[in-house]
Amino acid sequence: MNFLSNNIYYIGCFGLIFIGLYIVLTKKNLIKVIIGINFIDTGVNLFLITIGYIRGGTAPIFSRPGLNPERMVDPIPQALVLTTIVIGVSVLALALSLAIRLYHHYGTLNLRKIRELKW
Amino acid sequence: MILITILLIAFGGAFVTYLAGKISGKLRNILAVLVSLALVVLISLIYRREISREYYTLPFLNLKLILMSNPLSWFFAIIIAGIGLLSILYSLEYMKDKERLDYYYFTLLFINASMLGTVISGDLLSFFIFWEIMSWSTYLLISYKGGKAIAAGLKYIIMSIIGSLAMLLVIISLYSRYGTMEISAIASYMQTASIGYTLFILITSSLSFVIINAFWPLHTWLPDAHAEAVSPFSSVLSAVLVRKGIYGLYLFMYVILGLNILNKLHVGFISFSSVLCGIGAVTIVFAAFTALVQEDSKRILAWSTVGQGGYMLLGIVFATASGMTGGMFHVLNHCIYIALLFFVAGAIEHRTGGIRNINELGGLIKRMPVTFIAALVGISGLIGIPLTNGFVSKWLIYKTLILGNHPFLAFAAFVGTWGTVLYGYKFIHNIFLGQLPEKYKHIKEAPLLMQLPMILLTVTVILFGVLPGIPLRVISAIQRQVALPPLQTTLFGIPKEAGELNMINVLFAILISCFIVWLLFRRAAKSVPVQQDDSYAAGSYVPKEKYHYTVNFYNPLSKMITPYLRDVASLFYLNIARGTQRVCNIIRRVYVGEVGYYAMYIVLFLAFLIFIQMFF
Amino acid sequence: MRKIISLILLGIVCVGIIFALYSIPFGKDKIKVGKHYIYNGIKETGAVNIVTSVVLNYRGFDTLGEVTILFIAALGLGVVLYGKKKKRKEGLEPASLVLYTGCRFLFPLILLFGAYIFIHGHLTPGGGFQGGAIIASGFLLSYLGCPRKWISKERFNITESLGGLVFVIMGLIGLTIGGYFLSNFLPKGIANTLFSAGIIPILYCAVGFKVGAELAGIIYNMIE
Amino acid sequence: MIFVFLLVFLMLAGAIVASIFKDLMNSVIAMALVSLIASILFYFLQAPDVAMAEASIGAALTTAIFIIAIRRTKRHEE
Repeated sequence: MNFLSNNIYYIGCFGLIFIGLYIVLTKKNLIKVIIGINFIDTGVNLFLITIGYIRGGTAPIFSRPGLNPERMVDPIPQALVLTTIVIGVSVLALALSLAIRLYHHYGTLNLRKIRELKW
Repeated sequence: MILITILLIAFGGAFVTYLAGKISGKLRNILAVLVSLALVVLISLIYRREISREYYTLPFLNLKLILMSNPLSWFFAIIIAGIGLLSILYSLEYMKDKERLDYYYFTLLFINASMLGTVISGDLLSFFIFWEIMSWSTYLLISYKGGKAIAAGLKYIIMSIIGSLAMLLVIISLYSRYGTMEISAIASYMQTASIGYTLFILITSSLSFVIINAFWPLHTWLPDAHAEAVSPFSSVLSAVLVRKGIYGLYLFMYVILGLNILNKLHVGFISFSSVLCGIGAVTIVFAAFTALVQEDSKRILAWSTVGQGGYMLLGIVFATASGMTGGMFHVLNHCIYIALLFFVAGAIEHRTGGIRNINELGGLIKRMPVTFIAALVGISGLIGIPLTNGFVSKWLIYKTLILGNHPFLAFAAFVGTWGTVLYGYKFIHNIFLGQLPEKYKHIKEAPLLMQLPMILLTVTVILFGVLPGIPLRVISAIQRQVALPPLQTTLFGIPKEAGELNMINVLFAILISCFIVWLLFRRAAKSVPVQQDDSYAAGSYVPKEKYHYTVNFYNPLSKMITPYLRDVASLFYLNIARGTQRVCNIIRRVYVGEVGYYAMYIVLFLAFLIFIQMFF
Repeated sequence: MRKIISLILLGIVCVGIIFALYSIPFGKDKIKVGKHYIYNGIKETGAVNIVTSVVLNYRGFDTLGEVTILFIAALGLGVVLYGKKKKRKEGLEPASLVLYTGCRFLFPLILLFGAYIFIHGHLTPGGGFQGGAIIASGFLLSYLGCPRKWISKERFNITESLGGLVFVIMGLIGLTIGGYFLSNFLPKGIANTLFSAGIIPILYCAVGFKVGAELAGIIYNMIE
Repeated sequence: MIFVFLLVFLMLAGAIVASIFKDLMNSVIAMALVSLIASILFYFLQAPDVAMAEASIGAALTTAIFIIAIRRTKRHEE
C-alpha cells in the first residue's frame, strides 16, 4: 500500500503510455491508432508534471502573500507541458485530416489495407 | 611564376569559354582553340628548365600549393596540352550540330586543366584535389550523350571514387606520419620507412592508378566509357587520361620510393614488380583477344587501349634503361596513334551518321582516302610495324623482356601483338576495304578541320618512327631526374653500345623492298576489278548487302577463343552487385507498409536497449 | 500473436522503466533552474504567475516557435483537406429553438470568459493558450447551435496573422530597446495588479487571439 | 488519497475501454473521460495552468475534432 501511494501517479502516467503503445501496436483502425497516440501524449504530459511535483507543495503563483517559495512546485515542466498540449492538439488535427483524406482515397481506415508505404 | 600562369590560363580559360558561349558560339570556339594553343606554347617554353618549384600559400587554412616542373611532368604536360589542342580542333567540326556545346567545351577544357594540374603539382594534397576534379569532370563528360553513356559514366565514377579514396588514405597516412605533403620531402622521409609501411603505401596508392589505367582486374569501366563518350573526348580519354595511371605509378614507385627500396620489396620470389608484371601480361593477352571479337569500332580501340597499357607496365616495371625508356616512349606513342584512331572512328561516325558497327561498313577507301591513310598509319603504329613509332617502343620492351630472362612475359607480349595484328587488320578491312554498301555511295571525305588533326598525328607517327631520337632524349632526361640509368640515344635510334637500332637503315631497307614489291605487283598483277551484278535466288532479288563478306570476320577463330574470354572480373563485380541487391531485397522486407509494425520496431529497439542495460 | 508479442515487449520496457524510476522518487524536491525563476520571477518580470513568466519571458522565444508550429500544423491541415467543398449547410437540420437561443446567449459569454482568462494570464492560472482554446470551443458551440451564423474563414486568418504580428513586433521592439529579442521594456508595475508585468499581458493577448483563431480555423477546416 | 487512487483507476479503465470498444464514438468519449481525469490529476499536482489547458483542449476540443473526423469517415471499426 505504501508502494502504491508513493507511486500512484507514476502508475497512472505509465499505464496510460503503455495502453497507448499497445493500441498503436495492435489496433488496425487508423482513428484508433490516433486515439492511442493521444493517450501517449497525455501520459507523457502527466509524467512531466509528476516529476516536478513536491509533496505538499503549492502552485507557482504568488496569488496571496505568505506563500513559501521553498514549497512551490517546479514551474518549468508546467510551462513546457502547457505548450505541448496545444501543439499536441494541432498535430492531432493534422493526423485526423490525413486520416480523412486517406478514407476518401481508399474508402477504408483499415491499416492492413492501406499499404502504400510498402516498397 | 610560369607554372601558376599555366594553371590560371587553363582553369580560367575554361570558365571564360563557358561564359563566351553564352554570348556567341563562334567566340566560344575561337576562345577554346586559343586557350589550348596558349597552353601548348607555354608548356613548350618551360622545356629544358631544370627542376623548378613554386610555392604559394593559400589564404585559407594555411595550405601550401606547391607547383613543380621537371622532365617527367613536362613530358606528360606536353602530351596533355597537345592532344587537348587537337581534340578541341577536331570537335569544332565534329560537335557542330550537337547540343549543350558550352558545357562540352567547358568540361573538356576543365579536364585538360585538371590533368595539367595533377602533373605539375608538387604536393600530394593538390595532386589529390586535381585528381578528383579530373575524375568528376570526366564523369560529367562521359555521360554527356545520355542514355547508355550515363551508365558508363556511373561505372567509371564508382571505380574512380574507390581509387581516389585509397589515394586519400595514403595521403592522410603520409601526412599524419611525416607532417608534410611535399613530394620531395616525403621522398626523403620514405627512404627510412619500414618495409611494411612502404608496401602499404605502394599497394594502396597503386590501386587508384591501376583503376585509372584499366589493368586487368579493374578494367571494366574502360570499354563502356570509351565507346560511349563522344569521339574527340574518347581520344583524350584513351590517349591521356588513362595514362595518368602510369604517371602516378611512376611518381610513387620511382620519384617517391626510388629504386633502392623497390628492390627490397619481395617475399620469397614474389616481389611487387613481379605482381605488376603478371597483371601487365594478363592485361595484354586478354585485352588483345577480347578486342578481336568486338564489332564496335570504338570498342575495339577501347580494348586496345586496355591492352597497350600492359606493354607500358611491362616496360616501366623493369627499371633497366631500355625497359623504362620503352615504357615511357610507349606512353607517348600510344597516345599519338590511339588519338589518331579515335579521330578516324569519329570521322566515320560523323559521316555515316553514327554508325559504329563495323559490319555495316566497308569499302570506304575510295570515299575517304585521307581517313584511310590515317587509319592505316595509326594501325601500323598500334601493331608496331617498322617506320612507325610503335615499332621503336615495342622493340625496346621486347628487348628488355628477352634480355632480362623473362620468357613468359615476352611470350605474352608477342601473343598480344599477334592479337593486335588481327584486330588491327579487322578494323582496317571491315571499314575501308571490301565492298562499299549502297547507302554509302555518296558520302564525302571528312571535313578539313577534322582532317587537320588526323594529318598532324599521322605525320607525327611517321616522324617519331623514323627519328625516335627526339622523344627519346626527353625520356632520358626523365630517367636522369630519378637517378635511373638513362639510355644513350642518337637521332635515328640507339647507338651500338646500348644495342643497335638505326631507323634510317630500316627506312632505306623498307623503301627498297616497297619498290620491289610495287614492281612485282605492277608486272604480275592478275586481279581485275569487276562490277558486281545483281543476283537472284529462287527468282527473288538478293540485296547486295547480303554478300557483304566482312560480316563475321574471323568467325572460326572467334568461335574458338570466345569461351576463354569470359570477362571474369566483370562477372565477379556483377555477382557482387547481384548479391548485394538480393541482401538488400531481404532487408527491404522490414518495410511492410503498416504503421503498427513500425511502432513495433521502435518498441523492439527500446526493449533491446533495456535488455542490454539490465543484463550487461 | 501480435498482441502477445506486443505485450511481451511492453513488459520488458515496463520492467526497465520501473528500475529507472527508482532514481526519481515521487514528491521529492528536485528543482534546480526553477528555483531561480521562483525566487526572482516577480522581481525580473513582474508577473505573479511564474509559469506565465517562464512561458513568455524566460522562454519567450520558444513560445514564438511553438506558435509557429501551431500555425504550420493548421496550414498543413488546410492543405491536406483542401479540395472539393460540399455544400453541407443545406443538408443540416436547423437546431431547435432552445438550443439556438441558448447558443446565442452563451456565445458572447464564452468569448468573454476566454478573454478574461488570457488577460489575467499573469495573475491567475490560465493564459493565452487556455483562453484561446476556450474561445475556439465557443466557436464550436456556435457552429453546433447556429451553423448559419458561422464567421467566414478570412476573419480567422486576419485575426491569427495579427496575433502573430503583434508577438513578433513586440519582440523586435524589445530587441531595439532592451538589446535582446522579447526583452521586457515596459514598466513592471506593482505585482498582483492587472497593469503589471510589462509586455506579458500584451503578448498573452496576442497569443490568445492567435491560438483561438487558429483552433477555430482548424475546426472550420475539418467541418467544411 | 483514496480519491486519487480512484481517479487513476478510472483513468486507466477508461483507456482500456477506449481500446476495446468497436464503436469509435464510444472510444472517443472514453478518451475524453481520460483527458478530463488527467486534468483533475494535473490540478492535484499543483499545476492549475496545465489543468486548465488540458480541460479545455484535451477534453473539449480534441473530442470535438475526433467526432468531426469520425463523422466524415466511418463510425465502426471493422
